[in-house]
Amino acid sequence: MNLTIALFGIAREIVGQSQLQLALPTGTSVQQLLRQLQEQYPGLTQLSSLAVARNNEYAQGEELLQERDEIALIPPVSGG
Amino acid sequence: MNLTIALFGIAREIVGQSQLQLALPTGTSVQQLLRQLQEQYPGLTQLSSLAVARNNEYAQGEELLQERDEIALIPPVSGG
Amino acid sequence: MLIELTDLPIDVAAVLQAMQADGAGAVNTFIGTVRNQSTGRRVMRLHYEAYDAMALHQLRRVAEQAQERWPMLQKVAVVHRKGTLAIGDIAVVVAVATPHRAESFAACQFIIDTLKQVVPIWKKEEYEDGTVWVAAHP
Amino acid sequence: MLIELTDLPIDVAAVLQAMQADGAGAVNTFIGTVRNQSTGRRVMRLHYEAYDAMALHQLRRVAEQAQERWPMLQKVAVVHRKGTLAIGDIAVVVAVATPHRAESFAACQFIIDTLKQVVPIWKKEEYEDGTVWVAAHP
Repeated sequence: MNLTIALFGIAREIVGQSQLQLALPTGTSVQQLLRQLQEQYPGLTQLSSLAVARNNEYAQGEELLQERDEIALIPPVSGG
Repeated sequence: MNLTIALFGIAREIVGQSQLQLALPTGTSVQQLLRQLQEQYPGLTQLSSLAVARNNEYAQGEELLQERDEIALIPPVSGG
Repeated sequence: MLIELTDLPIDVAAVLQAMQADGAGAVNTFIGTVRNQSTGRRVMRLHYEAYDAMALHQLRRVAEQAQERWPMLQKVAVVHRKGTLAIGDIAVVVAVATPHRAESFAACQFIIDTLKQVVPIWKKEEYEDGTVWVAAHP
Repeated sequence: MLIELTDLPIDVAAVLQAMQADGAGAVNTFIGTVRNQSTGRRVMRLHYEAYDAMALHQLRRVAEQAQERWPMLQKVAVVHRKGTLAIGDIAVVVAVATPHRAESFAACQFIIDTLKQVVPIWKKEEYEDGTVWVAAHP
């Protein structure tokens, strides 16, 4: 399946672009996606936290991703 | 000594005027003043509290009043 | 420090202006307005009366106590209205500016809580069928 | 409920207007502004970036959580700024209206505290000699 991952803040700077297009096996979990991105972009492992958002909600590690999902990487938030 | 007692809120309404002129023996305490006023105006004893202010500060019962003091009766406050 | 007792409508924008400080990241503001009911009775309007000299002195003292307790407090304003107020009118505004937010909440709440206990201001509620001095009787 | 994410300066007066309710006696407002320093470094300006769709969704959810926790909450507004801000600029305004004051403080503080934990907005501080994404690294 093809996924588009939106990137923000320091995650965008580490990856060097504001979104990533990935072709992943059907049934890839949030945790597997994170692991793959951290291997590809080691700077992501240095962050205080790194979450995945799926359709505007924080996703759990075991959730399985689907092609139509809106996915984003969420580095430590600092609003307010 | 001659004292002027300023009255506010419900204390003013109970007494029926906005200040009282009293001639009191030198050395009258705050507590003695309160007792005398409560005897004269029994409605004052019905209040949730009744304090005496002396020169813009809350006065303790044992404090002695002096002729130049600015005295006021302070019924329960309800600002805000 | 902005301490005021006024017969005129309170200018909230002016109070907020007074909170500006480059080192202050947090401004907490409490606005007390006249409610349309009190202990189940419909309120028509409110009458506020103050012992002006003492009220100003005590308002200042409350603000100073807050500054002692929260030394990082950078700006503080307390403005209280007097006279006759309609439903929705602003009776009191407390504002504080601090570097960080937790202190702004704590200091602002301390000031309004203490104000209500010690500042000689009295509120008479007017209903359709009478008036009551708030908190006067047990 | 007023929930907004904006590139323009936040209109605090409009937020306060939105708090008007005849049954509300207490309005608590938190205003977060840009400080001139952070962890000892002099800040020149700030850059806020948001994941707009999710940020709005999460802001709304935080406001709804406050309404569930404080059912007496009558009005709530959360407005967050985006883009480049100068020292003293307003980054966020939270306002709540409740019948009594204790709940207004608690609900307002809950909202800003939760916002800072969950809403996908990021702040980059700009110093004379570089920039840092706040809280990004341990």
